[in-house]
Formats: sequence, structure tokens, C-alpha cells
Amino acid sequence: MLFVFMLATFVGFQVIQNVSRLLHTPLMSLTNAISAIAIVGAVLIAGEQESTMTTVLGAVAVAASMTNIVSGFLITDRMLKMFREREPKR
Amino acid sequence: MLFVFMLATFVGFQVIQNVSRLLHTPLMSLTNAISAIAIVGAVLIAGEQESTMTTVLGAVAVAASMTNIVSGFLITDRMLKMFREREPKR
Amino acid sequence: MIHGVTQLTYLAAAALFILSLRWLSHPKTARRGVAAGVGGMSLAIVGTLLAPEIVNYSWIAIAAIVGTLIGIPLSWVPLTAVPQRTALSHAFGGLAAGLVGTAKYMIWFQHGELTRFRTGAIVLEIILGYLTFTGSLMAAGKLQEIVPTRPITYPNQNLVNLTLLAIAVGTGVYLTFHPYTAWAFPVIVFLSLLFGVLLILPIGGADMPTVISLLNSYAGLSAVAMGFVLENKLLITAGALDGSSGLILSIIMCRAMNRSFTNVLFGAFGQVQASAAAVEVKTAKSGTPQDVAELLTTADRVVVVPGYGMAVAQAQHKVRELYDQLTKRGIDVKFAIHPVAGRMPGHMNVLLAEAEIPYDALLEMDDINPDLPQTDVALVVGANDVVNPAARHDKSSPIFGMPIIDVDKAKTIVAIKRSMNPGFAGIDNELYYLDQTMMAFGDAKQVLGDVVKSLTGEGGTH
Amino acid sequence: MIHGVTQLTYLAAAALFILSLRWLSHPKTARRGVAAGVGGMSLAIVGTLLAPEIVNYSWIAIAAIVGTLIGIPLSWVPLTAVPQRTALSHAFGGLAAGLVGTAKYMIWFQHGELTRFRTGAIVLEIILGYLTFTGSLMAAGKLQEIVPTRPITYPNQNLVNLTLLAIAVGTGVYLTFHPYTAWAFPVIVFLSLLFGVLLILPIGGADMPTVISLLNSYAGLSAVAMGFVLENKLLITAGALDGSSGLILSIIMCRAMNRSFTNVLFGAFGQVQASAAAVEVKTAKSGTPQDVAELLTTADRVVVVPGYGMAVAQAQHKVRELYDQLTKRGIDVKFAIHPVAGRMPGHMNVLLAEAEIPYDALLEMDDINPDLPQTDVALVVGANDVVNPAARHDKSSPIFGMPIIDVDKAKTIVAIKRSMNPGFAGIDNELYYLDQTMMAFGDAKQVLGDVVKSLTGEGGTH
Ligand SMILES: NC(=O)c1ccc[n+]([C@@H]2O[C@H](COP(=O)([O-])OP(=O)(O)OC[C@H]3O[C@@H](n4cnc5c(N)ncnc54)[C@H](OP(=O)(O)O)[C@@H]3O)[C@@H](O)[C@H]2O)c1
Ligand SMILES: NC(=O)c1ccc[n+]([C@@H]2O[C@H](COP(=O)([O-])OP(=O)(O)OC[C@H]3O[C@@H](n4cnc5c(N)ncnc54)[C@H](OP(=O)(O)O)[C@@H]3O)[C@@H](O)[C@H]2O)c1
Repeated sequence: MLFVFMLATFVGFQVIQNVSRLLHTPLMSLTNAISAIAIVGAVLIAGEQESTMTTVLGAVAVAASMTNIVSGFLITDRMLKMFREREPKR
Repeated sequence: MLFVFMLATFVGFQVIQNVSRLLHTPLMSLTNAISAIAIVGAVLIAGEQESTMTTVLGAVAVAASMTNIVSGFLITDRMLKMFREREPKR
Repeated sequence: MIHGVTQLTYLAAAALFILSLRWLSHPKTARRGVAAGVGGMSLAIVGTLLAPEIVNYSWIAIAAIVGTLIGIPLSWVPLTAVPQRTALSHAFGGLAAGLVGTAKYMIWFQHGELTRFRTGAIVLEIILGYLTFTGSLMAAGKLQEIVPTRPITYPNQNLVNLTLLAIAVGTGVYLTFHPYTAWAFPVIVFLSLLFGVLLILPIGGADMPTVISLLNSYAGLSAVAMGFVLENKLLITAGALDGSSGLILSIIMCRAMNRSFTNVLFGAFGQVQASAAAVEVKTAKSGTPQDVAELLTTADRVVVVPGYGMAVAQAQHKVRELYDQLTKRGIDVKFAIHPVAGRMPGHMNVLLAEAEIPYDALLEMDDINPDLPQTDVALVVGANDVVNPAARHDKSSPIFGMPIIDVDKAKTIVAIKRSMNPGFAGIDNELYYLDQTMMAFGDAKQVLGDVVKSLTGEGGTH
Repeated sequence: MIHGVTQLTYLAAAALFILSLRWLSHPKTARRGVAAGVGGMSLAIVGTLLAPEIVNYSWIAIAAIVGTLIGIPLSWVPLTAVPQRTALSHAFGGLAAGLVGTAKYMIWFQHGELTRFRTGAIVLEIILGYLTFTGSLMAAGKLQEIVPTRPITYPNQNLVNLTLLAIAVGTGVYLTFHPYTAWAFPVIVFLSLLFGVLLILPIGGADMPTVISLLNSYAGLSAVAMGFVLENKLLITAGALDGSSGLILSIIMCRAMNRSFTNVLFGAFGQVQASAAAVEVKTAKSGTPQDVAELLTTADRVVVVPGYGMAVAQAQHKVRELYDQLTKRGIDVKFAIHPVAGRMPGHMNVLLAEAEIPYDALLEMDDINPDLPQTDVALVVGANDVVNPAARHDKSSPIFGMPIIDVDKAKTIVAIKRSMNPGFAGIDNELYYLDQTMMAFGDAKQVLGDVVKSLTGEGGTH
């Protein structure tokens, strides 16, 4: 697992360094949405039905992550829609 | 392990794409040396002493890999030594 | 623990996340990047739902619906509120990580399945998660100005904070070696929550963007820790992507402001604004919007330098109108974007894109600076620190060494702002007193509107 | 299976390999990259030696010494022989992978520990390994001209080859599902060895560089397969790095030659050289080295375009002398490096670097092309295809569409080569018949030497 972490960190650094400055704000919201991958853990806890307590904790975590997923992707897309190239010269 | 492969491939593609054209020949010999990492497998086989046959196979593999390691790194370094920037204007 | 299909969906999801960020590197492919991100996330969720451990779907469904219902309106916030939204999001992310860690601890505690490795990973996860939770809430509050934005300091603050953190970490280490110490867990949770608040208190509202990026990085790392807890490589990968993104962005911001992390986190920057009053009385020339319009029409090359003031005034659409008027007259108009203009990375780009200014008219600092000496008019719209020449020569200035846009080298300069007040760094700007500078006082939207009006009136077009 | 310390050294080794390649991205940090690579390799070896399975070190030590003794002289080869050396290296790499796979199969066979997964991974490893072994040997032979370099073809060749490969893969699949089928293993080994030879036979000597890169990629993939066999993540990582590097380089070469993989592998390129004889009789002007020297002294801007002929003639040192003479006279000299000039990627760069020409005087094709119309003299030293204007306009030419260096746009052109013979692609070059072109016939080293002599004689310096 350390291997995966090491490699993913390299990938992350390289990929992010290549993102143009132009898009740093959308980048922030996109990584924000991706970090909501925590939903995977939350779903596992909420679905396992170990005890009411853990199910509730899991469900709250699912809701919180889902909020991030939905709002993160939507707002990124909204911002990106605004970026457009110069239209062909009139 | 598929995960490791996937991530390493991404890292590989990104890293190699960033290598300047100037250095493509040294790049070939450096990756050549790195691919001699097969020595790890060869050492395990040769050192396990399972049977004479496998030990011999392993030892040949160790020798072959070692050749690549030594010649690969040495020649890369020899080539790189030749690259130098314009000396400060005289 | 995780069966084959799930594993494969996770693999694909991780690849899609990486592609998503790769595609974001250029505006042309960026929207494909969002699609890849959505695809990756959907795969990850579907893959998880297929896992055999999941016996009950109703709670998950309800929670997902609630989350969606909160998420949709959250994505409608105006662009000026994006930093707050991001901070709030990090708070949710941190909360989710913290809760999952807590629940997992409880489950393993019950079943007697806690090992040192598991406990250690959980401790890391909850410290980072809960700290991110309260820290991000505070940051959002400061940005929204619910919490006072000025740095709140008291004696020995750093000592107190670090002691708190040390106790939390110490307890965590103890718990790792004695996983069934029931009292330790809530103590760590409490200390982490508290530390998140205290960490943000002494940081000025204007430093929040850097802090948010850092919190982004923490949120990513807590997902990584969760990945170690659940032995899930997708979580590790996505978390690492997120962690490195946050770290890189905060490094970029710090570097562009020529400050160090320590200075941002412990510097209580923005506290001493009052002391920066001008001592000698200097005079600045000021002009009316009509004067500005006249000056602009005689120019061949114009460089517009937007800053935080444009964002505050929401003046980007007026900037666009001005751009249209000028280009229609054959004047070459470029935009000079400083990396930390505004209050978040890429702030100006998003605003100008919103106003449908083509992104290839936006130039980065290093690309535009060589052109400035050939520029007839540099139009500074609500920017201040990023054009302050003191950064180049005044060693005593707090922004000394920060790279700036060299508008002072342009032939003439027009600066639009409401007053002679300083900007974010709280320091005077000698630019405004130069001979070739004309101030146009007023709200940026108002002033630009008047400029455009007098251009259209005069030109007879429109 | 692998204990903690070994795991950690593997982790560090993998990180070092990645850093090694990252540092190679710029000449300034490149040598640090080699150091990182050596460090990573040493760590990996030490980590492996620490593994508890290893009971006997003497065989390993002897083998390592033998390998070192072969490796050191192999690194002394002249730079023109680097492609052969690389091919030979791949052969060793493939052999090692094949042998390890074979040995592992034997061990698991004996112990009854073969599973489908293990067998499948071994099959992949040995097919790739042995194919790379013989294929690379053939490639090295062709480059060294031990084996005839022209494509060797016979009817239905592709069909025969593909059938062979299909049988090998089919047997491999069978073996995967019936791991203890003793006869299948040697069959696969034999077919892979044979396929490696047959694959290379129909490929012309000049296409070898692309093939070598592809074999590089196979060698990497066989290391990956070995990683799956031994459940070793370091092997997977290093193999993947290698595999992607080989793939990217061959793609770059193919693209720069405007050809497809299929065409390189099955096209039997370079076979029809004879048919390309010139039909109409055209005349080219030729000049003496003194004429060339005179022309050069009157120029302000000179662009030197080196090609394979410079490598053959080992003329790089003379090029350097010429460069010194001309810059001494205040003439601006640049080098235009085509991505596939010579016979391997970066060939010209290494040669010119060997002659100590500063690398910032070397410009890539896309950077120099806009300057050529303002160039007084374009000096073509043993380049042919990469400056053939037919690539731009003659749709029927085999190199049509390949990007070229636009020397025909320069004010005057000097081309140094031994005859009017075609280059690698076997086609005539209209460049030599242009009005503004002067041919200087002879060996490049000889001609340049004379040019330099008449420059020094004339100028009285030196
Ligand atoms: N971008 C980032 O990521 C980031 C992150 C952290 C910190 N920062 C910091 O933020 C600063 C950004 O520099 P900047 O030049 O963009 O902004 P600034 O230095 O904060 O100056 C903004 C100026 O806009 C004027 N203004 C405010 N509202 C206005 C309105 N409605 N109409 C017209 N003008 C208005 C203000 O002057 P009046 O009050 O006189 O109108 C103020 O001087 C830098 O110091 C940077 O270090 C940026
Ligand atoms: N770089 C790579 O990675 C790579 C890989 C695969 C294929 N290729 C191919 O290789 C070719 C490279 O183009 P190129 O322009 O560099 O070379 P080229 O087209 O092969 O032409 C080389 C020329 O050099 C002349 N020459 C040979 N020996 C000489 C000597 N001793 N002194 C003076 N001249 C000599 C030859 O003419 P005379 O016989 O008249 O002297 C020949 O026309 C391209 O077609 C490319 O596609 C390159």
C-alpha cells in the first residue's frame, strides 16, 4: 500500500504541475470532488449495519461526501463552461 | 498489483514525455539499465539453491542483468558528461 | 475482503481520476476531465455497492439523496463565494473521514479486531479529519465574514497550539500501542476539533486561500489514511492526488507572495494594517472616466491588470464591454494575470472567463512583463499589491521580493479604485504617485461603465 | 514472503528510479539522474540479498563479477555503435527474464505450487523474454552488419509469423489452464525464440532503431510479468517505466517519420531502393571546399543541419572547428536537429555534445524552421531525407507528410555528401538541384577539414 501511495503521489505532483494557471480555481473544486471518494468508506460503514450508532455515523458521512461530489462536479463544470477560446476573427 | 502497474505506467508516460529530445539517446541507455532490475528475480532464483539446474539458470540471468546494469549506467554517464552548456561568453 | 469486480471498478476509477486531472491541464479538454471524474466516482460507488458486506441500502439511499439535495444549491453560489464553498466542502470531507474512522474504531473495538497498524491508521485519519473539519469551518466563516476576519491573537498562542497538537499526537501514539484504551479515543477527537479552531484563529481572512489549499491537502491525506484503514487502494490513490494538489497550490501561492508556510500559519499577517499610514504627503493626479476614455482611444496597446477590486465590484462584465469597444477600434488589448491577484489561485481567470473574454487574451505575468515598456496604457482595475513597485526595490517592504506586474514601466497608467487605501498587504503603493499615473476613483463597475458609455457616445457606435 | 526491510528498500528503489528519469529531463540534472538510478539499483540488490530465502551467495557473486567484467568493456563502445550495444543489452534483459521464468516454472512444478495465475504470468514473461532475446540479437546483428541488413522476405511471410505467434500464445493459454502439461513449456520457449528471429528478418536495417525501442518496451513488459510472477512491486514499477519509455520513443520515431507501427513491422521498408533511380537527367552545381569557405565568410547567419552522414564520417569534431572559426568571425551559427536525423533518437545531440558544442546552440526543428528564410547559408552535413522538400509537396513520395527542416527556404544551401546517392528512404532529393544549392562532394570529415583549413589559412588566425 505504501507503494501505491508513493506512486500516486508522483502521479499527483506531475499531473497538477501541468495544470495551467488559468484553471487553478476549477482544479481546486475538482480535487475537492475527487477527495469525496471517502464516500466509499462511508458506504461500507453505513451498509454493514453493525450497530445503529455506526450506521448513523456512516450515513452522515455518506451525506457529507455526496454533497461534495454533487456540488464539486457541478461547480467545476459550470466554471469550465465559461472558458472559451477567442471565436474565429469576425 | 494491477494498481501498481497502472500507476507506474502513468508515472512512466509522464516522466518520459518530459525528457527533452536532446537526451533521448541517454534515456534509452538509462531505461535499459533500469530494466535490468530483473536481477532481483535472478538473485532470488540463484540464491535459493533449489536444484543445480535452476541455480545455473539463475546465475546466468544474474550475469546477464549485471552486464546491463554496469554497461547501461556507465555509458549513460559517459554520454551525459559530454553535454555542457555554452561557457560564459568570452 | 473485496471481491474481483469491485477491485476492477476501483482500478478503473483510479485511472479515470488521474485522466480527469490530466485533461484539466488545458481548457480544451478540461470538460472531458470533469466527465472522467464523474465516471470514476460513479464506478467507485457502484463497485462499492456491489461489495458483499453491504446488507442494507436504505440508509445509504436516504443519505445520498440528502447529500444531493444539499449539494445542488451549493453549486449555485456566485463565483465570488467559491473560496467559502470550497472551505465548506473541505469541512464536509474532513467530517466524513473523521466519522468513518470513528465508526471503524467502534466496530473493530467491539469485535476485538484492533491491531496496532489499524489503530495507528485510524488515529491519523481522525486527527486529520476532525482538524480539517473545524479548521475549514472557521476558514469558511472568516471568508464569509461570519467570524471576525482579523487575526485573533493572544500571548503564547503558538506555544498553546503546539502543546495541544502534541498532546493529541501523544495520546494517539499511546492508543496505537494500547488499542483498547477506551478513554483515549474521545480525547483525541476533542483535541483535534479544538486544534482546528485554534489553528485558524490567528490567521487573517486574506490568508485564507493559502490555508484552504493546505486544508485541501489535509483532507486528501485523511482519505489516504482511511485507505490504509480499509486497505483500499482507490482511496489511497485519490487521496494522494488530492493531497499533492493542495500542497502544490499552496506552495505556488506562498511563492508568488514571497512568503513561507510558517509565516502564513503563524505570522498573523494582516494584523498591522493601521501602522502603514503614509507619513509624507504625496499627491496623486486623478481623472474622470471621460479622461480615461480619451486616453484609451489614443492608445495602440492597452494592458488591463485586474485585481481583487474587480472581483469585489463584480466589474468583469464592464471589463468585457470595454474590451469589445477597444478591440473594435483596432486597439490591441491584453490582460495581465498575476498568479495571486484576487483571493484565490486563478481567481481573475474565472471571472474574466465568466464575462466571456477569450482565454488566449489572458497572459501570465512572465509573458506580459517584457511587453509593458511598449504599452501605451496600463489599466489597473482594483489591483494593488500585485502592481506595487516596492516589491522590486524596497527591502523593508513586507512584499519585497514578490514578483509583480511591471505596470510602472508602461507609458501611462490608469488606476481604478475607490480611495487611496492600501490593499491586502496593508501597505502604501508609490505607483499611484507617479507622474504618468492617473487615478480614477470610484467603484470599478461604476467607473468602467462610465468609461464605456463615453466611448460609445463618442464613437457613435452601438 | 518478503520481509519488512526488503520491502522498504524496494519502495525506496522504485522512488529513486522515478526520480532518476525525472532528473533526466534536463541536461543540468541528468547526471544526478544516473546517480539516483545507481542508488536505486544498489538498494534493490542489497534488499534482495537480505531476503531470508537466499542461502547461497557464491554463485551470485561469481555471476555478478562475470557480468561486471562483460559490462565494463561494453560501455566503451564508440558512440556510433550505441544502437547495437542497446540491442545487445535488450537481448541480455530478455534472456534474464526468460531464464528466471523458466527456473520459477521448474521450481513450482516440482513443488506442485503452480496456479493458473502464476502459470499465466510465467507464460507472458517467457514469451516476451525469449522473443526479445532473439529479436534483439537479430537487430544487433543487422546494425553491426553481421546479418544482412536488407529486408529478407518470402511469400506469405506475415501469415507464417502470425501463425507461429498464435500457436505460441495458444499453447500458453492451454498451459495456463493445465499448468502441469510438461510438453507445452518447451514448445512455447522454442516458438518464442523462433518468432523473435522471424519478426526481425523482414525489417530493413535502417528501421532497427524503431524496432529496438519497441523491443525495449517488450523487455520492460517482461519485467512487469516477472513482477506478477514473483509478486514484486518493484519489478512491476521499473518494468512499467521501461515499457512506457520504449513505447513513447518508438511512437515519437514513427510519428517523425510519418509512418505507422504496422508499416515499420511489416512494411519491409528499404527494400525497393533500386527502383527509385532518377528518370529525367537533372544537373546539380558543385563547388570545392574553398568555394564553401568563401560563401560562409560572407554570411551573417548560418544554420548547420547534421544528418546520418556526419555520424558515418565521424565529422562532429570538424563541425566543431568550423563552428569555432565562424563564431570567431562574429557569424551566428545554429544547429538544426531533426528528431530522426541519424539512426537513433537524439543521435545528433550526442555526437555534437561529444564534440563539445554547447547544447543551447542546438535547436529543434520547430524552433529553427521560422528562422530559415532569414538564413544566409544552410549547411547540410550528411543529411538527406530530413531535408527533402518532397515530404512537403509530393504526395507520391514515401516520406510525404514527414515534417522536415525547411533548408530550401534559406538564401543559399551547401550540401556535403559523397555522391548523388539517396539516403535511408531510398529516394531522390530535389533539394540538390535547386538554383541556390551548391554540392560539396566527398566524405564529410574530409570536406569540412578542407573548409576549415581554407578558413584558417585565409583568415590568418590560428
Ligand atoms: N490570489 C490568491 O490566491 C491570494 C491568496 C492569498 C492572498 N492573496 C493576496 O491578495 C493580494 C492580491 O492583490 P490584488 O492587487 O489583487 O488586490 P489588493 O492588493 O488586495 O488590492 C485590491 C484593491 O482593490 C481596491 N478595491 C476594492 N474594492 C473595490 C471596488 N469595488 N472597486 C474598485 N476598487 C476596489 C482596493 O482599493 P480601495 O479600497 O481604494 O478601492 C484595493 O486596494 C496580494 O497581496 C496577494 O498576496 C492572494
Ligand atoms: N534517428 C532515428 O531515430 C531514426 C530511426 C529510424 C530511421 N531513421 C531514418 O533515418 C533517416 C535519417 O535522415 P538523415 O537525413 O539523417 O540521413 P539519410 O537520409 O540516411 O541520409 C544520409 C546521407 O548522408 C550521406 N553520407 C553517408 N556517409 C557519408 C559520409 N561519410 N560523408 C558525407 N556524407 C555521407 C549519404 O549520401 P552519400 O551516400 O551520397 O554520401 C546520405 O544521403 C530518415 O529517413 C529517418 O526516417 C531515423
